[in-house]
Amino acid sequence: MENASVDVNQPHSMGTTIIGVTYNGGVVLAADSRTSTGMYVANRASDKITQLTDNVYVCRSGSAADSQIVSDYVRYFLHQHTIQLGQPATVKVAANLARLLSYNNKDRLQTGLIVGGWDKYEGGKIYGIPLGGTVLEQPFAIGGSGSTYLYGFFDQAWKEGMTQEEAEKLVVTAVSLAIARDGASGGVVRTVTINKDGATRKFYPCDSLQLWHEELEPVNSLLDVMSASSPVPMVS
Amino acid sequence: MSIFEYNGSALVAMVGKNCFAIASDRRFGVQLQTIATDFQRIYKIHEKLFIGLSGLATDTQTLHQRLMFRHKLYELREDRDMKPETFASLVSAMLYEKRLVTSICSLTVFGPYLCQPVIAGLGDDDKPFICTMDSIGAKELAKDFVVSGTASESLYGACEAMYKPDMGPEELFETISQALLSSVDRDCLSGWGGHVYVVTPTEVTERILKGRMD
Amino acid sequence: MGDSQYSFSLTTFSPSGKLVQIEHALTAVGSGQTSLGIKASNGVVIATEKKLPSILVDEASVQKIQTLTPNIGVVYSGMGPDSRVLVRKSRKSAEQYYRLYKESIPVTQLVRETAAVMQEFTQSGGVRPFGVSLLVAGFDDKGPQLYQVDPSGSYFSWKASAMGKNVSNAKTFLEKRYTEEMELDDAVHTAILTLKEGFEGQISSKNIEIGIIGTDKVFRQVILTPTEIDDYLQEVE
Amino acid sequence: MENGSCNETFNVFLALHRPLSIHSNRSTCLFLNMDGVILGADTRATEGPIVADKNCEKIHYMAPNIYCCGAGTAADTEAVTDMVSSQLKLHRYHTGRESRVVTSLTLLKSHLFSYQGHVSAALVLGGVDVTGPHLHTIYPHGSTDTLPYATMGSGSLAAMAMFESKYREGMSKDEGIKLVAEAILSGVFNDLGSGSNVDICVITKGNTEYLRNHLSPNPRTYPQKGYSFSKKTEVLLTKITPLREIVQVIEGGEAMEE
Repeated sequence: MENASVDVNQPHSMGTTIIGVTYNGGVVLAADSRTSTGMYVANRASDKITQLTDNVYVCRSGSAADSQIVSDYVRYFLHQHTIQLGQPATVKVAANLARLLSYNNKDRLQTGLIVGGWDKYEGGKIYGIPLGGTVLEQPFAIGGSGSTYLYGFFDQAWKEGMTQEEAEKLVVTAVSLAIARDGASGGVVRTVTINKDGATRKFYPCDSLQLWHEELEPVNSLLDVMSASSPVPMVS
Repeated sequence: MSIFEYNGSALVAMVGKNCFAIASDRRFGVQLQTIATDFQRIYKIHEKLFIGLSGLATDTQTLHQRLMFRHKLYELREDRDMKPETFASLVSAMLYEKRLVTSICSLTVFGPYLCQPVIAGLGDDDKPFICTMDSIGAKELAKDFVVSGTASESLYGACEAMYKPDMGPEELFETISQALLSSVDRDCLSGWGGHVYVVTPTEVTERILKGRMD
Repeated sequence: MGDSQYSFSLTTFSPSGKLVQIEHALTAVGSGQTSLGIKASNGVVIATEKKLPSILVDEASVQKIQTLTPNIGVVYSGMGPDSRVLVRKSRKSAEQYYRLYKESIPVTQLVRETAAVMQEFTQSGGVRPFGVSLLVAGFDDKGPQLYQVDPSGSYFSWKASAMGKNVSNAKTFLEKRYTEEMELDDAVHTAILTLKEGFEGQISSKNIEIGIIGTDKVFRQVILTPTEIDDYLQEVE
Repeated sequence: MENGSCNETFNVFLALHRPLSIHSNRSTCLFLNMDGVILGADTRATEGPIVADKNCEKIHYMAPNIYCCGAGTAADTEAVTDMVSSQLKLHRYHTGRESRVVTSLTLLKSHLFSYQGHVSAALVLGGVDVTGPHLHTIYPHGSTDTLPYATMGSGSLAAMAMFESKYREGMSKDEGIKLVAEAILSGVFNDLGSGSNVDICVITKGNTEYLRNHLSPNPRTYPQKGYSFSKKTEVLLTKITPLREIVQVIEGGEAMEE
């Protein structure tokens, strides 16, 4: 096992692209679906958008084990909170719980989260919770290894007061851009849209995504690569 | 050098027809220095149950003492001898106990027993049972033979070639002795004679073998 | 029990040398519902009456006979809540034994462990003895076995025994009916007959519980369907 | 793993423990037409480069309706599955219901997470419960995945290649067994850490079939005649201890006085 690339004993982690954006009336969260151990894709269809309550979801990045346990705890606390309060928890409460866990255990956790949702008091909200346990209320948040490719894109493409359709189109475009450039992101695009009417999950298979510069058409058989016309797959 | 090779050892057990044999070398050394050539590595648990402990001698002796204690306690409490399978599970549980203590603490806590046991016994209906495990108690059951110690690699080879099923006590003794002696001849850290027990439903035969003394 | 405020034992000797708390516990058992067990040549049966405080209680929610391990079952007389504590502890120690030896716990060992817990509660600080007696039925390498364990922590092996409200009548009846050669089927029959002795009201499949273990070494609780118990009762008439 | 791709301390740790590493491909599961799960594993256990056991069992019992394939350090997979199966059993006694796969999953992942990857068990958990068939993978650090087919261990790449090319939704039981066996075989023949036989476990609603050594492509052979040793072993000392006969004491005649 000279090549550490397929060392299955490496921590299972999500080199990831995760995104949360607000639009007028709600939020959209999006993520790719690749989970890797070193260079091996351990799961090509994972779901990194996890439900916390009916109206709050979280996008997970970093160590899979850590992000799962944090979201499990946040979900548990939110359920308790919801019962005690007798009404749905706000997004801010969810983000603050996630922050507390991240902050109090920051030396043991390797996870960055984006909490997003809708509540009747503040409408759609996105909170970014990066590594150390800071919480940032943002109009849009991007995270994971793929996010480096997206900062400029978002500065240019994100607009105040988008419609739901515009927002959904934006995040799918963004994730597909990151998938194209980031080796640790890949697979399909999963989204959830949360607004006053509840949450709607959507799934965009890889063959439905737009092709970017020098990207190849998805093929079912490698033999098809040989007969592809353009762009030229391999120039010898 | 691995701490498992500090004292040197060779252990092997084989199954025959309604009988089994367990054999060890007799050397006790400290690295390359030979200290004693009449070292006892195989211990009797009860008449039809033996355990051989290879690895770091100090740990094998401690483990042996604890095992004798647990077995005596069991005998008093349950008024019966332990079945070989039961004893193997006990050894496995005692070894694994030490695994978790070490792995959670960042401080150096007493680690696992640095030894690899070989267990051989006759169970109910005089069915032979042999098994070995690693230092943290992963049981490995075999139908034919098991080996451990610094000479284990050569023992694997010798036993693979020499073993055949359903041997009688005499043939079993010859096979295990030849396998042991030829293997320890290729291991600097074990040898100096052999110690063989052949156990049948009616008697235990203990033999001291002559081997190379170099 | 350490430094607790209640670190003294509530069970202390009276000047006459008795442990009154234990005697009270036995009284609690004596006023409990009748349970009995019979060891047959090829198995054991344990049975108990299940009288509910009101007809409004759903009888399906009450289980007086419990399984401890696949081959050991138990029934109690006395205080139900106390029995559940013992059942939980016994199951746990049976499971610990199994994890250590990869072999199911012998009946005697489980009884000894359970009795040790009951004894501990007669000597520890801040606790009271259990208000139950147990009948433990099991089948292992040593054959069918029936044990009774009392609040003091003492235990005996029985050929047949009874406890609870009707203990003396039931024991007299069992002494009359018991034979060494009795087989499991006869034992079930005898168990039902014994329960019927001094049973207040009409006996039915809903107000008794039966557990058996035979040579297959699998303890089954309430194996008899209402119709089957009714059949046995029919034979009784 | 032992050869230098990890840091010094970790190397020492391994040398000390000499874990019998089970590196293998254990793989799985197809949500069958008939609503079931199929688990598979090879039967080789290794200790460094040595084959320590040619026919070990890597599909562990969790509950009557749940089984678990284990890769990684043999002692850990065995201990962790045994521990959880005992917890499940006590839980079944208390609830009087069939165990659920998610319960096992949560118990396993929380144990593994609390040891931060030091308990090196990589598991494929499969079973059928009241909510249907389930298949999960659990990594040593405590993360879990839920998939229609999954592989773990050193042979996982070879096995996954088979699944990726041949898996279809809604396969029948026989098709499923065939595919899982093929996936394991690809590990047996192409991965050095996997070998010997194929074990299969098929779990469907209300029924579990454990097919121990379903395939034996590498049967054990023994020499027919064996060796004849020209020179007998030289024995210095022989001691024969006759074992005490187990005498049945038949009571009769004079009774013992008390």
